[in-house]
Amino acid sequence: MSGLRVSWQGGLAALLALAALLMLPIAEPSAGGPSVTAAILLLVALAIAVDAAPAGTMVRAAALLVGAHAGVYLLLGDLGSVNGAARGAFYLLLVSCWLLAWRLVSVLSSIRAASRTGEVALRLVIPFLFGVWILVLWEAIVRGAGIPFVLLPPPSAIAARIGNSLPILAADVNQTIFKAVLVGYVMGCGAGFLAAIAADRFVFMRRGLLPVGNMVSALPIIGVAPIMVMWFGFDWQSKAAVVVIMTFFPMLVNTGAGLAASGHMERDLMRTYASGYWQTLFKLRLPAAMPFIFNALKINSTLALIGAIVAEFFGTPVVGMGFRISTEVGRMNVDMVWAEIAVAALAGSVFYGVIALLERAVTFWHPSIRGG
Amino acid sequence: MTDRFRDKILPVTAILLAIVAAWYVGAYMLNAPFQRDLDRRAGETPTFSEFVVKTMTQPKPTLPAPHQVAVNFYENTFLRSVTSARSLVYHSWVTLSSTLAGFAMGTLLGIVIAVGIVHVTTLDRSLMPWIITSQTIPILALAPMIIVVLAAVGITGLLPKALISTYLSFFPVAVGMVKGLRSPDAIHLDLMRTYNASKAETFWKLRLPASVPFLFASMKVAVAASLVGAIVGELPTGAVAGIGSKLLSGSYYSQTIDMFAALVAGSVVAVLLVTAVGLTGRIVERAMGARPA
Amino acid sequence: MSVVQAQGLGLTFNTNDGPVHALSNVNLTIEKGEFVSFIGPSGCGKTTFLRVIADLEQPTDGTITVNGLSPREAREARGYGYVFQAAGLFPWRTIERNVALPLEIMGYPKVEIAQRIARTLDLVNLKGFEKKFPWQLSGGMQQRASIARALAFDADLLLMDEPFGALDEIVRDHLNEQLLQLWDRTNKTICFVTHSIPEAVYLSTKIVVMSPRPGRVTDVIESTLPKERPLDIRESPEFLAIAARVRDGLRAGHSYDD
Amino acid sequence: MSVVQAQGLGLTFNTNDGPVHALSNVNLTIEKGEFVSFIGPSGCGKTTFLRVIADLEQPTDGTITVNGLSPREAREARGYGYVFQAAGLFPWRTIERNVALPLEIMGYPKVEIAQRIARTLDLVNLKGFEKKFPWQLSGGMQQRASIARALAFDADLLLMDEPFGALDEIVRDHLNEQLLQLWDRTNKTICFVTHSIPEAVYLSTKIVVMSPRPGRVTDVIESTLPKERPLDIRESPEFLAIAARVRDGLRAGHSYDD
Amino acid sequence: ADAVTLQLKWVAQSQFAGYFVAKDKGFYEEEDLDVTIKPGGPDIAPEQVIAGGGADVVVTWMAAALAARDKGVPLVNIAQPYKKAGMQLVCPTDGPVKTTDDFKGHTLGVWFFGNEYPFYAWMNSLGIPTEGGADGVTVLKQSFDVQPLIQKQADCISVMTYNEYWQLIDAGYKPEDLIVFNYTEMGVDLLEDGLYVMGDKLEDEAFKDKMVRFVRASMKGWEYAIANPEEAAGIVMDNGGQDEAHQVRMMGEVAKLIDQPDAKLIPEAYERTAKALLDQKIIEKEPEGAYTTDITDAL
Ligand SMILES: Nc1ncnc2c1ncn2[C@@H]1O[C@H](COP(=O)(O)OP(=O)(O)OP(=O)(O)O)[C@@H](O)[C@H]1O
Ligand SMILES: Nc1ncnc2c1ncn2[C@@H]1O[C@H](COP(=O)(O)OP(=O)(O)OP(=O)(O)O)[C@@H](O)[C@H]1O
Ligand SMILES: Cc1ncc(C[n+]2csc(CCO)c2C)c(N)n1
Ligand SMILES: [Mg+2]
Ligand SMILES: [Mg+2]
Repeated sequence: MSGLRVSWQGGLAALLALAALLMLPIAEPSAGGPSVTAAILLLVALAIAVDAAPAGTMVRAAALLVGAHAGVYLLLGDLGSVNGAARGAFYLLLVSCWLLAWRLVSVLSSIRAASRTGEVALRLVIPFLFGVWILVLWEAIVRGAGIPFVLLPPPSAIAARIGNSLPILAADVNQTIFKAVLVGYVMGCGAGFLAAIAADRFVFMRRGLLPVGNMVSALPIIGVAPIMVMWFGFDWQSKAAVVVIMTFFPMLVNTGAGLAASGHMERDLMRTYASGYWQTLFKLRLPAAMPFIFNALKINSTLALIGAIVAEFFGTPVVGMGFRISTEVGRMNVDMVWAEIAVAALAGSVFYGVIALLERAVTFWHPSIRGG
Repeated sequence: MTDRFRDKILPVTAILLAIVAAWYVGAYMLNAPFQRDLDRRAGETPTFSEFVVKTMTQPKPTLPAPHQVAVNFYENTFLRSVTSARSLVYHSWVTLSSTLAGFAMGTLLGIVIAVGIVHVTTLDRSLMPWIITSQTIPILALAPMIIVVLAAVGITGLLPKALISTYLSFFPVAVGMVKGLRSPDAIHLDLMRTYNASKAETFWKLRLPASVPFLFASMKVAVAASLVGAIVGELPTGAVAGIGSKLLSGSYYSQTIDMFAALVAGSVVAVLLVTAVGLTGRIVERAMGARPA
Repeated sequence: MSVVQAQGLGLTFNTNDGPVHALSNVNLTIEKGEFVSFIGPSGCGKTTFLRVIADLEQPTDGTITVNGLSPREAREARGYGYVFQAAGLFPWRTIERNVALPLEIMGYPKVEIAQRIARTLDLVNLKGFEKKFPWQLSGGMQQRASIARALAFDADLLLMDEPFGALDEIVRDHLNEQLLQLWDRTNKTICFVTHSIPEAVYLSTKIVVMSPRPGRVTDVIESTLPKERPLDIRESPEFLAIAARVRDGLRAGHSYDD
Repeated sequence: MSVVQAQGLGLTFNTNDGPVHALSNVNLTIEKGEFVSFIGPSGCGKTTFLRVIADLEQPTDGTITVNGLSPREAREARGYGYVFQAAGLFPWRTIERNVALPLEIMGYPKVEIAQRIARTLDLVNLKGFEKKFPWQLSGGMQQRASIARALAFDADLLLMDEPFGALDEIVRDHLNEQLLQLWDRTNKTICFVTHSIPEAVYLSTKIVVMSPRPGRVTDVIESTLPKERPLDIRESPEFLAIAARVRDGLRAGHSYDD
Repeated sequence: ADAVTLQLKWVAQSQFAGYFVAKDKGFYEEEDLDVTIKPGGPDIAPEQVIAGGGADVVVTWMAAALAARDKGVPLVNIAQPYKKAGMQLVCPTDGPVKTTDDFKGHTLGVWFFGNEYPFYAWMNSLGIPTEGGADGVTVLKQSFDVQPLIQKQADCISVMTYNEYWQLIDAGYKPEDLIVFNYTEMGVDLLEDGLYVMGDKLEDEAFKDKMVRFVRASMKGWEYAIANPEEAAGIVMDNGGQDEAHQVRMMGEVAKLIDQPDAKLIPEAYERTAKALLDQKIIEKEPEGAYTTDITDAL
């Protein structure tokens, strides 16, 4: 099975690179000149060639990695500092590099890792590459097309802003995440959970509490946040209260569905033991409800963050991620806004990841974890 | 009839009464300090009962008393023509329509994403982390920018608001459905394998039915999120129509009674929506031969 | 006082396409210390009858008492152990923790729980599988784990619904013997559903033959075999005579006899 | 060409507390049209072996071919029908729709689906229960529904894992006969797991005796019985001789022989 | 008719009465203009809207406009209807703050979103740190209502002469119950509502002409509104305003800030605004060409 095997990504990338060759230069004016252009084309061609050659997976992956990323690096450099200077050839080469990266991800996805560490590394590298390319495309389009800074800054500017605003970001994260989000999350999930149990245990509560719980579900933060500021003051306590309200309902609903999910035979079994309500709850129904409960915990992990940030749009001390976002929008420091958003996204992903790991450990027995 | 009274009406009324009672106490406690300031500046010394009445009749109370809200709600719901900009029915309808549009799109998107993630390994590995990240972006913070950008390209009216609802509602559905679509028992999956069923057949005949409990739990959360999204989406449109605009204009002028009436309207809409989803869920489960508990 | 006393017992399920008469006019008395086997065609109501005794199903006709109490009171007094037709193990518990489940609920002390787990898992020959999860066991092993779970605590009345259905002859013989010994030693009352005629005859003091649609008792055979029963009693003429009578009863209840 | 050909087949499960050797060095050839029974103590790897044939489990050692193809290719050619040890009916489908499932997937026309449902439900004696949901059926009825599901379509190879475990003797005899007729008429190849020695001997052209830990084949007995087998062949000395040999093999594989 | 889109900085209220009146009374039509007025809100930055092409001209405050200019949005002031600033800080007489000397150790409510610059400029000139503690003031990001004062969460809060101040009066405060620090009177004000367009568009004579007509009609609207406050308030109500009596009162106060409806920018006020922003490092480079008198000169 030797000979050339050209993937569709590789083929298309080659075509686009050829088309770009006819439409040079890349930018007007070009910062690097023809030598840089030549280097880019060479890199792309080389990567396509190696990928098509009967080389080992690792060699092909390495060639694609270098070709796509070095290529796009030079390409962006060639734009120079002039915004909106890109010409057709620029976009053709950009897409060409992107296709190579896509091909790289396909090659990586097909690898069956031999070791556990290899497997973990792959699981991390693939989404990472995906993310890198979102950023690369963002950067290239914003700078290439000259989109106004106050509408959407390029990732490089955001990264620079993160770099020199670390103390401010740290203070904001501390205020918003470590105080408002965590406290509100724990209390809101706890309250939703307990309400679901109460509704399950007492028919009276089920009939009375559930409609009220549904009402709470729609209280929009915009309406609630000012009221919470009235009640709990303008510091983080009122933001935590908003988070409590936001996270309450998903937990209530999911715990309710989860408690209904245990099997009939299992419940009959507990009846034969004359097991009390609480024993059945703890030994059968809660474990069976765990997949649903973790559903709510995951959804809430992102909701809590949104809630705390938006709640800070109302009255707050002059620190916090939401405060910073709304203030800096007004100051046209859009890079700072996106820096906060990036930090929020990072924190949220970590938060979610921790819960997902916990889920794997607790519901190891569920078909969705055992492999479905 | 009496059963219905005992099973449904009594508990709901009891809980509502308890809430109303607590609310009155809260209204008194929160409005009292300001009333005291007022009286002191005016040099009045009312008796306790006079004082209590005063705390319940402030025009712009910190926490309006239930009857104030009820009166306002009643007037703005039943006494206004439903097309009037002062009618809560009108505003609720505006909000409801973008909620429903957003909910429909969000549910669909959520299911499509879940299907992709469950069936395509590359998507599972590369997309899921970024979907999670997308939700940690405080969309509500960006809502104004989004509305502005969409308006700049000529998209106005219902769609931008519905898009915010979509953004908020697709995630619960996606997370729930990924779980649900992966929840069939191993033996059932094995069975489909023995038939060499295609992915599509396994999806329609096994994964989808098995995911129904997860789907409806998620849809309840999603419909509530859609409503919140629709309300928030109404804020940056210059407060023209919708429950969100009522809340906003109320807040500029500290018209707390108006705000609470709008909140009540929002909650009523929420209860209706969540109940509708719940009922649909029950009907579907019954049609699927679910065993009564 | 009889352990189970059913009079004119009937149970009708209402289903989407009309009522199903699972039991009708069942009269039966079971005395303390009896070993009663239920045998009958598939779908004749054996499981349903056991479930009525266990208060898992409410009869629609007639009366039944368990230990002189209503089934519900008897259940609340933890009067019986039940082995279901399917294993019904909790997937999040290892085998030993599954066996521990009823013991935990009934509040046995820790040390005793450990002892009982060891003893009963040994009895059903599952030593070495304590730490496995249910899905890591074969079908027969799961069934044995569920038997162990029901034997782990001391119930005076054992309700067993085809407990040995998924076991090979050798294990089955072994467990039959063990069960007889246990019964002999502890003077339990046992209600035992089986499809194996030799098993029913070998184990029982009384054999109840049922027939379907509607489920009713067609024959009650009191065994004349001695209490002491070596395995080779199964070749004795007395044994074979009883077996033949059971087989006839069974065949009579069947709708097809081709 | 042989239907199944296993050479040095081994399968080891990795579990939380160490590896479990479910199969080890299994060599077996099954020719077209054979009726092969697998018998062996609980947990000896019968189910695992069937699952390997069906490409539901990947062997860790050795090779296996099905119809000359890899198990995977054979599965993709829809080469077999499988009856699982547990019924595994879809709870949201009625009985008839459960039986229709494989037919829908394999694209049978509507009219034929209806015919086949009627025919196979009749075969397993479940007429009148078409519209019921699985939980409204007794254990044995569920098992019969799952048999009907596997028989509804025409597979050349049938893998049946204790299909008659929850059935009484009469129904069992009936279904045994039906199965033999079907096999005779259609020249299918059948792999059949059972715990009943008489059943194995009555049905099979070849009996595979297995023993556990690690699961291996200890004896392969070619039946000398004629293809035409009335039910009373079970009293013939030839039959009893084979049964004795199977029983010995089974006993030898057991860890306890008390 | 030529289409013009105007983005306001806030929701429909008498603060923008002139534009609503001009549209309603047909003044724009007379100038052959078809004007769309987009209300704003708490999170709408008009600078972003115009940078994204969502408007031709915006009403915003100069501090925000210069900050945007510093970030590369070439905003240019073409007219300045508001001569004076309406922002002030108020403290209740029975509270701890009586004079500027009492600020230390207390909590002050401030509007952010680009409205905080005058406050910080003022604190800067008073030499009071804003990081809290006994020697500084604690800054609270204030919501757009007067609750923080009523709730006693802040010792002083920001108000506009034409809006929140009257909400306090409505809430039962009498003028003598309030101590007022007015930025204009203290000479630390920054210019408020002005009209801004993208500088590159001004190179186009046709656009310039359009703007001349727009400003002319707008100022005619303001004149009419100042002369007929009740009717103006009614028009604002028709365009989504709330609370008619309040709008009438607001119209009266706004008239005081507009002073002369000639739309001319006072260069000294501009210099002061730019310097304050530079001093606080809110903008980095000295702004150039941030305003033009071409339009108002052509009126
Ligand atoms: N998924 C699994 N993970 C770990 N071990 C397993 C798994 N499946 C089966 N085993 C083990 O493999 C061995 C063989 O199991 P198998 O199900 O093939 O037995 P069997 O012969 O079918 O028994 P039975 O007659 O009881 O059904 C058993 O010891 C079992 O514990
Ligand atoms: N929950 C139910 N709803 C409706 N019908 C039911 C229900 N449970 C059982 N039945 C019906 O009642 C009859 C008796 O069922 P049962 O389970 O008692 O049979 P069984 O004697 O245990 O049979 P098997 O030997 O097959 O387990 C059957 O016809 C069955 O269809
Ligand atoms: C976006 C934005 N937020 C706040 C203000 C300050 N402000 C000026 S007028 C007004 C409304 C009440 O009069 C407020 C709050 C502003 N100008 N723009
Ligand atoms: Mg049964
Ligand atoms: Mg098995």
